[in-house]
Amino acid sequence: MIQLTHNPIDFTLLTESVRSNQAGAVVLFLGTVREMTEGRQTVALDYDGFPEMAEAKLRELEAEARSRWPVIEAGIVHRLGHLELGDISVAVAVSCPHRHQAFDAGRYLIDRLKEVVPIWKKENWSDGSTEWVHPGAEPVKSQI
Amino acid sequence: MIQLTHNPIDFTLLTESVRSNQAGAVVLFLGTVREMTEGRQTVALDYDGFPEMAEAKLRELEAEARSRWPVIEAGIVHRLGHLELGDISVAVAVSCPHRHQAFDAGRYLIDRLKEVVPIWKKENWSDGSTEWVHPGAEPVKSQI
Amino acid sequence: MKTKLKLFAKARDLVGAAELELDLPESATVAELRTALGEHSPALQPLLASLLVAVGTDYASPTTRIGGRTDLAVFPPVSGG
Amino acid sequence: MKTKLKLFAKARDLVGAAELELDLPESATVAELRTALGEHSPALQPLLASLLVAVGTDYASPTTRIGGRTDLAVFPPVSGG
Repeated sequence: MIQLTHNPIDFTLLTESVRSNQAGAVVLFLGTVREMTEGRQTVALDYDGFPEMAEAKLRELEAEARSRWPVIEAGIVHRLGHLELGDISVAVAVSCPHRHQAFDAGRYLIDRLKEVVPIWKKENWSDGSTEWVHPGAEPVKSQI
Repeated sequence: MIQLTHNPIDFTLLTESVRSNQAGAVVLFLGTVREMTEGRQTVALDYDGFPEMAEAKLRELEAEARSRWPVIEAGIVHRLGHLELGDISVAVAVSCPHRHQAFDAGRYLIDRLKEVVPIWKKENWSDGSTEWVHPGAEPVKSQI
Repeated sequence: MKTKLKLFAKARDLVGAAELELDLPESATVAELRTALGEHSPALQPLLASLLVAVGTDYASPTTRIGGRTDLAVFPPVSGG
Repeated sequence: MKTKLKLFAKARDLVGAAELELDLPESATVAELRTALGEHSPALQPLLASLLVAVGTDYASPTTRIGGRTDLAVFPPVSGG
């Protein structure tokens, strides 16, 4: 299951979709909206994405993981739009015969997702300002 | 949530129990009953445990994980009794501010669980034989 | 040649548009697109060096010819997850 | 002294009982318990070297005195997960 959605992520459904009699291990990763980042308080996040390319890249990442580990099933769902504190922004689920494979493949998928999948988040800080998060780009605060 | 249970494990409940606004990452690990092990076919597993000590050791493991990573919440549930193919035997959930902490803490908990928690599984092979799994002990097949 | 591109995230906000049309030679590469973007929208200057360019659903390489294409996308470093 | 212990998994099956009472000197350690177990239940011999001993809810160390205790447990290497 590769999906971008504006609705809350159903991690139970995603996890069930990767379970298999061939797998001894399932790893689920959830990214959730954290309140504090380096001493600053977030009240919400807005996620923007380039859906066609994001889905294509997620499929490539699944293929990469399958080429490296004996993945039985894998699924990635990323949410877009306005998220409140504690909401799930991304869910990655993977099943493998053995646990270290599942941990490695799951970590690989979320690490690579953060590097290559065209999705961006905008911080809504508690002081009322907003700020796109663009790692490595010169910080320019915008008030929108 | 530290628990031994004879009932099916509700991983949704466990995962929800570790979610927090202070966490940016949740990792859930599920151990599930795999059909094939080194070419042999399993039809079911029976888990035996020493409940008082197992629960004490699980609490110690949670404390160990908390001393090594900034764990927000952690939970471990292990099932005992008769499990069919695909059933969940163990669930470990952990939340941390950042994802690599959650992956490392989750992997540590399941790795250590397999080393020190007094729970044992008995294979029910497809040829009708049964066999306790005791890593490192001399293999003696029993027909029970 | 007419070259069409989508903009995302802060690049879209700074330009003030989700899509843009530039006139580029057919042989234009990412470097020339960057220059043209900076001239068209000076507000993009601080972001220019870090902007990524996609052709279709793939990242463009420095030698990819992009002049005249209509399936380009330009955006700053990603931050999903 | 009367020393009581629980047995689990294959150790329980080989002994044919979930609990056992042995007579051990107060100074007895894990090594002496092993010997006494092997004498009491010869079927345990193949497993004897790998058996683990717990006192209460903690693993016994080689020097833990276990004679006379009633909260012992003896079991083969664990395989949960």
